[in-house]
Amino acid sequence: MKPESFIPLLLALMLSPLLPGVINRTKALFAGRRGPPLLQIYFDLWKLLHKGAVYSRTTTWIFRAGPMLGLAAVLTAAMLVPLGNFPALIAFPADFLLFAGLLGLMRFFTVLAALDTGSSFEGMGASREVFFSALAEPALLVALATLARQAGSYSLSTLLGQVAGGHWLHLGPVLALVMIALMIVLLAENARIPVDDPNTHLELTMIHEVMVLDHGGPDFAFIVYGAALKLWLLAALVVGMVVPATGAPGLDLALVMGGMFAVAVVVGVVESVMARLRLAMVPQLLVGAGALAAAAFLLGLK
Amino acid sequence: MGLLFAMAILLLGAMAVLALSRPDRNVSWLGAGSVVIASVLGCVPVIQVLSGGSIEAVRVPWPVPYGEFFLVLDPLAAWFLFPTLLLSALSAIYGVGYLRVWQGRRSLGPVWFFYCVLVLGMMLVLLARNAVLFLFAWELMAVASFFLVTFEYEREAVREAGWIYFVATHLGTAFLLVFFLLTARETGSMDFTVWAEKGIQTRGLADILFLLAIVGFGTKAGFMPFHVWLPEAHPAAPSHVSALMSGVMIKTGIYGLLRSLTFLGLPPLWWGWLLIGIGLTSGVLGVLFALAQHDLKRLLAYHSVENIGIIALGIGVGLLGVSTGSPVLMVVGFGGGLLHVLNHALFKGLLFFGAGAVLQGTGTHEIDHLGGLLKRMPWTAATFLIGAVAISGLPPLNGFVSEFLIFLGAFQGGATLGAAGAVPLLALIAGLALIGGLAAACFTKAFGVVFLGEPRTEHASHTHETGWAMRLPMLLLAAGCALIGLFAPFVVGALQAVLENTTGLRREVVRVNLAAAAGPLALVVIGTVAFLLLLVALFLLRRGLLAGRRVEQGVTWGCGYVQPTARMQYTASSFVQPVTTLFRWLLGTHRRLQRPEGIMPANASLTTETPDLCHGNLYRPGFLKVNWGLSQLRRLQRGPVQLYVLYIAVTLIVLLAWKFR
Amino acid sequence: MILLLFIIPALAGLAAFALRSPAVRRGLLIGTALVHAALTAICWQTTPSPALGGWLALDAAGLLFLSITSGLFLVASFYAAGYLGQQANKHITDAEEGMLFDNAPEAVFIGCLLLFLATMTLVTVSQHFGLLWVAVEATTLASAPLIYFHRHHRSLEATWKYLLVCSVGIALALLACFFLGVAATPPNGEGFPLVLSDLVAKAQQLQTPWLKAACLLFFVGYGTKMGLAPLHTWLPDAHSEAPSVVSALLSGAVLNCAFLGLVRVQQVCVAAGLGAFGRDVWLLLGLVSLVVGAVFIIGQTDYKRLLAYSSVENMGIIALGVGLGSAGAFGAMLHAVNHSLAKAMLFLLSGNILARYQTKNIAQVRGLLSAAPVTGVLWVAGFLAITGTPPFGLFLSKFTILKAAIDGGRTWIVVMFLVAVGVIFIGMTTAFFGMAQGVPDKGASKLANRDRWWQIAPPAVLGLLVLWLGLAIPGPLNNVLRQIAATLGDAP
Amino acid sequence: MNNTNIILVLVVLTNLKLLGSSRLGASIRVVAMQGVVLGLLPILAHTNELSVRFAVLAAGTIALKGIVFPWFLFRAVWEAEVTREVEPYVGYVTSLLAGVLILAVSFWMCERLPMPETLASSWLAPVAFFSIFAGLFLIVSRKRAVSQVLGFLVLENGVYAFGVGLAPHTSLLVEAGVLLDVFVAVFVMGITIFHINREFDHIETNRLNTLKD
Repeated sequence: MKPESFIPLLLALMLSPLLPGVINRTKALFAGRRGPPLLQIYFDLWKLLHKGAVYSRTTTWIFRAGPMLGLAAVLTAAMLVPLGNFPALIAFPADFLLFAGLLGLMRFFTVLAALDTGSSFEGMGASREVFFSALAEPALLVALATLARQAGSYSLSTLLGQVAGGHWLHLGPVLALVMIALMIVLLAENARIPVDDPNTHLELTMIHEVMVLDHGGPDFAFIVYGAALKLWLLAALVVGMVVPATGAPGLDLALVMGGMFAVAVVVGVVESVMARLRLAMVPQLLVGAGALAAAAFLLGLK
Repeated sequence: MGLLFAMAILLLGAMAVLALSRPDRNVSWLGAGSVVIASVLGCVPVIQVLSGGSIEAVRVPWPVPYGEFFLVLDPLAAWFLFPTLLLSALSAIYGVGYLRVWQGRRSLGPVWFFYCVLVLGMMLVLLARNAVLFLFAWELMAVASFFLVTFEYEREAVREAGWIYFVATHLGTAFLLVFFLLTARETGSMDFTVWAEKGIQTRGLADILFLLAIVGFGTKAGFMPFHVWLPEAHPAAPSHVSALMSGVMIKTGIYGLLRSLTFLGLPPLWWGWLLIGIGLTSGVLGVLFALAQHDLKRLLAYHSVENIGIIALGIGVGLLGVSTGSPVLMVVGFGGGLLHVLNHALFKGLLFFGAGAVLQGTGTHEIDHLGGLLKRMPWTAATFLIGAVAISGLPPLNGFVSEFLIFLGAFQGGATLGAAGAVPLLALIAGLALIGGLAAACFTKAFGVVFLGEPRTEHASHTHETGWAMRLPMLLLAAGCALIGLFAPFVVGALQAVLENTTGLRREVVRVNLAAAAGPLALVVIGTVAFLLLLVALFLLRRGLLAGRRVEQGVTWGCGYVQPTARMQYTASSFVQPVTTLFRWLLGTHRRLQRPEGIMPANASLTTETPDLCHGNLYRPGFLKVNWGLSQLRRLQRGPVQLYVLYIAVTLIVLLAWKFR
Repeated sequence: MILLLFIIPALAGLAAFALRSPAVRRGLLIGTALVHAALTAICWQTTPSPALGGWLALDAAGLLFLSITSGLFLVASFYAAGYLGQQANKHITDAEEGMLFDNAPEAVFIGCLLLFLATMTLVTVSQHFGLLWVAVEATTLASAPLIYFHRHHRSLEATWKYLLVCSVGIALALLACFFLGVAATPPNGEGFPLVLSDLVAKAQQLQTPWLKAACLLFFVGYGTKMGLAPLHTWLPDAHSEAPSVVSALLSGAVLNCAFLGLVRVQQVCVAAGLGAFGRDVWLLLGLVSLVVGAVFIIGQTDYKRLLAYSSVENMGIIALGVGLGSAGAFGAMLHAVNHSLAKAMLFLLSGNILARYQTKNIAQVRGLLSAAPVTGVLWVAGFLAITGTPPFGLFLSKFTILKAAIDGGRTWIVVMFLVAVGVIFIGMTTAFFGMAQGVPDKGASKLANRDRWWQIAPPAVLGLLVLWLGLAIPGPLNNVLRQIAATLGDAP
Repeated sequence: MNNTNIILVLVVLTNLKLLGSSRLGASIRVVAMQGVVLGLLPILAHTNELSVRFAVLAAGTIALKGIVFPWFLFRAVWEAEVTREVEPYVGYVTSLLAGVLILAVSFWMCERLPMPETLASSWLAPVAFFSIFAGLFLIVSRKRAVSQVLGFLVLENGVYAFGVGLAPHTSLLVEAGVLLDVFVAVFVMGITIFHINREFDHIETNRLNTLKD
């Protein structure tokens, strides 16, 4: 376990709340507003952690455990994801399966916590969440399968690095397709436009936000932080595909961070220029992502 | 040989239960006791063999044509025997509690008699090495389970279900008859060991035999489209029987398939494709139909179809490995499939137990009538939750481990094989991912609607936790699910013997490849441990933060609506509505909608039901057509005696014309 | 010894006509049955010496069918005694149409029953084809009054059809005997008697054309009596209208007697090198019977007719077995034994059900298991037995026959066999479980007097026998079956 | 042209007559006559080896087929006071033509059988077949129970004629048995007819078909 393999984890823990800030800033820019400060999420977290809590009488321990389980899962997932060519803390063949599994676990309990309130709105959100992520799952794994075949290795830490180095030259189209697929998955998994609108004000149209309506205080802090981490990790996957290893650690780090924020900006741009899709259209988008990844795989067969 | 003792005990137990059976006498403990003792006795040799001990065999002449009482306990059989014995014992204990409500209303002798016979039949099926003995046991198993399914035969639905099950399994056996007899003709023996030695040399015949085995064993296992009996029979049966049937009995079909693969020589590529195709069909359709169900046990039944599909995927990967000569695929594929057999036995048993507890507490299967049970049945809820996480293939429980192996195989094959192997494996990856996601959706629905929120009807509001006889088996199975998750590498190591036995690879090769698969799992376990530690840490953190602050109770935020009622909660049907609408073309869900009318709408209702695809569109019409065709022929027996004498004359003339030259 | 086997029941039967007191008569019935069974048992120990210059002798086949007949009759006689006690001369309202009718005098019934036994015995022991014919025809005549025990128009109709159809058929068999006689007279030399052993010994000298003609006529003749489709037409009517105990004997014993006749013919054919010729006919008739059985069992509304058609089906299976050569013949013989036991059991039970529910309509019989537990359980067991489900004997015999078919590479026969058997299984499942399970209507439970021992014991005994044959086949029986099979397959 | 053939010709003629005759009474008489003729057959057929056996056989045959059965059937008809019509499905002329056809077929069929010279006449087999099929035809084509018994008798006669034709090889016991059986058969049928008549007030078997599927 090399020391630099702690870097991804630490960066994730520290900087992940920054990404939403960047996204919001970008959107504000497009909208011609000043927008919230970059560190807004940190402030929110701080405030929430110092609050008490209100629980519905309907709820049970599931409701209270949900946020903890979710956060624990995503934190564990953070140990599996490399950052650029800084390997992850835990790396082994097909570790992305555990990664996907942990995200699934997080979702599972968030959804249960939502259902625990007995509110029909949260039920609605939960239903959409599980359904869309069920469609996003194949896209993610097929994309990774394509990368694995190209890189000939099955561990995130190695395969992303190898893909980033070299393969782009002779496999440009394939990797482009994979990357688009991953981006769509990222948007869907993190409840961003065009799949979900994080700052709408009508519960009926929300997915992620409506699920956590009843949470408050430290629980909600866990949720917010978990969401930020999740965004960070998926962004790290995308970035890892493109940022090559230069050999100079400092430069690498700079590149990677740049990449991360670039992704955040892209998300922000997308959110500014696109409207949210009709819910009925979302499945087509996600299946489309899967199709792109599969096409990439087949093209890569040669 | 402990297993012989075990069988003897089962037989005695069956007889004793039947002899002592009275409507007013409780024979449950006698029946359950004999099953438990038998299982304990049986487990000893099983574990010995699995841990690389010597293979045991018994040969006694059996005075029936072509028959011989020939039993062998080899690792493959042992691997299937272990869950069988385990779940049989636990279901028996559970049954004692479950059947208590029938005490006095109905003589419990028969149900325990058939329970013992069923267990006996399953043991014989797994041990038999003589075709006649195997078929004998196979049918014994079917008959016993049929009578268990129709335990509540006063209800029309139960009779219908039992009928469908009995016919389906019997027709499946017809294919097995042909399969065995053709093999016997080819090898000139009725002896599995001889079959395995000689193998089928002629290619075409082997293909036919393979298809016969797929249909024959697939009917029992529940491959789409031969699964029709499962969603009927499991809800009809008493829950401990559903658990046993769904948990282990249908696995005898998988066992049979694996066993027959050892007779059929080198498989061509398309066998693997076929199995992967079947696996994907069963998996995806199974979970989709499960999503559309409102009946808890029917939902679980469809999940059995799904999990059988996952097992088939594993076997398919293994077969691809055999035909492409890649030991790693063989080991990981077969290994994943076999491990999933064990895992599914655990969590499906657990879930059916939970469903039974709910049924007994509330008196209904209808998911949409339930809700808020977690407060009233904390134990059941907790164990059911564990089962739900496990069956959704999520870490850190056992379901994840076996699916991990299958995925691993798929990824490695997908990365190394040529198109012929890689493309099906890609389909497998996408399919298995989809299955996992939908399964999670299905069980968030099941657990969420049944155990969380507020009670939707009276059924749910007056209920109670179950007694210990029913609680204990659930706890043990839940523990099992967790332990396999935590000790995955060791469990995988235990596959060593059975994999040598199945793949016929050398010990060393198997060991190396297993180690290659166990390595990642070890790190998975480390991840799991990290996860648990983090969980504890967060728990402490949260407690610390909330300590001494205001923690209030309120009502759920109704988004401004002032008077929420329990009936406004999201129901199971509404929860899955996005899926059912997307797959409407496949599910063919019937909706009966009564729109609210007028300014003061009095009553409005929406009911949906999703009948089985094959049963509704394939089998029933087919049977009706056949029946109609035959009814046309019944004119022959019209009555007048002149006609009958005419038949004689005609027959005479025909025979003379045909044969008299 | 052999003569005793035949004469005792004959005399007892004649005596029964004369006897006055019913009690004595029934005693006589059971006593005779016991004695007959005992004699048969002795025959297993020591093969009796031939009588009438070898016309009467007991070979393996004869012994097998004699034992079936004797055993069934013994069991049935108990049932019959109890049955008659219940039916004792009173007006009976008819189940179907509700009109009153009387039964035939009991003396006639018992007398004919005993004569029936005598004639069947004669069939099993006679080695001379002429005598065999006489005996077979005699069984028809002796059983006709039994079928007409209930004196109402349906049973009358059944009797008439039975008489006419069987007599016509058997008349053809007589011609066949004469043809055999011609075949047995070589153009040059002097002819020899129609005794089986001689025919088999001198089979090579038989004149083929005449033998073939005789063979075909025999098939039509005895086939009618055996109930092979399309000659089976009398069977469902007779079985459904006769008292259940008689139906049991008809299905369990008479059909076998006719079958024995055909077995004799096949033995001669095989000896004469015409084995294949005969087997083709066996196969054809067997398949037709299977199909007819399937056609009429699906959607059958009358459970006694259902059982009757199942007899047609099983006779078809047996015919198939013989048609498949030596290995199949073994299965066929085993199947004959099993089928007799199972079918007799079921018919006796159908008697119980009829007595309780007063209807033969399947749809109107519900909840047997609740209304009459023992009968219900036996009824279900009988169903499992007759459909060839383990652990009952018919599974083994069907399996053996199927194996013979597959080893012979007879693909189409295998397919048709399995399809027909599958259809029949579906039909029977619906019928039987519809009757056994469910909730009994008030009528059945109102007269829910418990079944008497004579209603329970006989079928139970038969059921246990079938079960035993399913778990293990006793050595002596096995030897007998092998001997018969050897005479039916071409010498290798 | 030996005297066996004369008898056989007579048998053929009687059969044809039977096929063509419309009255029950007449038909019964014809059958009776056929019986007597057959009774003579053993004696005439085996003139060279006359023996007591044949005498007995002849006597028995004539007694039964010539006297007892007809008397019996007459009673049946008389008891059932119904029209004396045969009431055929198939018209008389057609029946006659069919008869001729059957005769032709029988002869053609027996071409294939090598006739042993022990057989009294080479016509024996064809005539036997003819009677048999004629009998079957009668049973199938007539409505009355009595006509069916008649048909059965004709069929029986055909078989019997053949049997007697090769008497040396069959034996008295068998023939006795045969006669006995036939006797009982007709007897039982007669009784049944009485009952049918009592139950239904008619003896048209085409109306007894309540038993069917």
